[in-house]
Amino acid sequence: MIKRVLLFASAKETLGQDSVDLELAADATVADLRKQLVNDYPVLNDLVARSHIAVDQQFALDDMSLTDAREVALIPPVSGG
Amino acid sequence: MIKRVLLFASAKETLGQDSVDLELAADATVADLRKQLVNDYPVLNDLVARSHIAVDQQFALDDMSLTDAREVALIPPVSGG
Amino acid sequence: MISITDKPIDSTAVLASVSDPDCGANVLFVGTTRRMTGQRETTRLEYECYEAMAVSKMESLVALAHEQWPIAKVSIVHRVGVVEIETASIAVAVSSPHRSASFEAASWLLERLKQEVPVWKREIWADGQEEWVHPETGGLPELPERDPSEASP
Amino acid sequence: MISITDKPIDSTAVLASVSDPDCGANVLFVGTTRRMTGQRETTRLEYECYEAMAVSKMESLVALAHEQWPIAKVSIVHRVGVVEIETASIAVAVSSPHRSASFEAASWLLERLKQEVPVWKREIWADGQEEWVHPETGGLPELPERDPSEASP
Repeated sequence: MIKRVLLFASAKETLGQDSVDLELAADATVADLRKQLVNDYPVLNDLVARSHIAVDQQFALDDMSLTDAREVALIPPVSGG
Repeated sequence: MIKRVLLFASAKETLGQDSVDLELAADATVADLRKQLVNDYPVLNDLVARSHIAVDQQFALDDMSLTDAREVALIPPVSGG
Repeated sequence: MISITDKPIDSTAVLASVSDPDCGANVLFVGTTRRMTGQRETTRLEYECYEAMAVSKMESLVALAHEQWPIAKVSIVHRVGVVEIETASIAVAVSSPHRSASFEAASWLLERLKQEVPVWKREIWADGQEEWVHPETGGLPELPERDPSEASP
Repeated sequence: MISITDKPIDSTAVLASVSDPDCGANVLFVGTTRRMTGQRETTRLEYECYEAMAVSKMESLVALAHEQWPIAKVSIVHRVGVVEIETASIAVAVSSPHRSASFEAASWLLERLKQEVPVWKREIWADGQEEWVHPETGGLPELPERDPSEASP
């Protein structure tokens, strides 16, 4: 399956785009998505390790399945306020 | 000496005036003033017991001399804010 | 800005008065007349103060706050006279580089102000009763001067 | 009122939005762009957010605050885009019958918001450097969902 991952802040700036599409197995989990993201975009390696993955606007645990995920986002450490 | 005592809140309301003049000995202290105030205005007995005396706009201890006091006030428990 | 006023408090101006380019945190507290106290309804409050001493006491408290927290600016405005429901009787604003100092200092200032600044409120109840509020203190409260935390500013 | 805006924040309106006749305490926090961080000067900040999730997270935090404190109304407005020095990037307002709840809830909301609401700032320094701020967390931070204090609202 193809999953689009929304990018923000330095991830968006580094890649020059606000999302990337990843090719994942049909039963892929959040952990698999992390691996694929770093594999396809090695420049994000350090940032991904420090980031959360949000699935449908909720922080997701690494073992969560992405099969039913509608919206996936990479959430680097936040700095609002 | 005559010392004027400024009154506020329920003390002012009870006596219907915003100050009273007390006749005190030349070496009178805050404690003497309390006694004279209650003596002259027994209706203030309970309130005076619960009030501070301010001398020149500072809370004063009972043993403080009033000889040099320029402004004396009865400060019932406050309720600002 | 430390003042007593018989006009409506402009809380926007109070907040603006502590603005500072080197502060990222601005805390404003606005105390308003509350309608219900338990099941009892208030119609309005009326405040009176011993103005010279109130201003002097507020200045002392502000000086003490500056000793305790890295804050930049503090403003306190207290209203006197009639204060209707949902209307401000007091506004306290504090600015600081980081937010914990502003929150702590503002909270502390309110606490101390309510204990020792000579301002009194008269409560006018909806049931027709009226009374000056002189909180029970279990006898004469300890003099602030005896409090070791109150050093001379 | 919970919102993200690219316009200047009207903090007076944010405070007014929590006004309530049964509340005597109104706390407003306004976070502004600070010029100096130690000896280093900031020219401006630029904020970006993941809006749908940011709003959802703020709503969750407000629900959690209501569970923890007897507060009446809460408003949060976060600005995105360029925020100049001494200009507001966030306003949080809380009302409650008594003041400790408003102070505590507002302070707690800021704390949590800075940890888990997806908003990011880009710091433009006076020395010409620019950088997205991604605070060091010593590795992947614990997921908020694992925090037992975060019950479903």
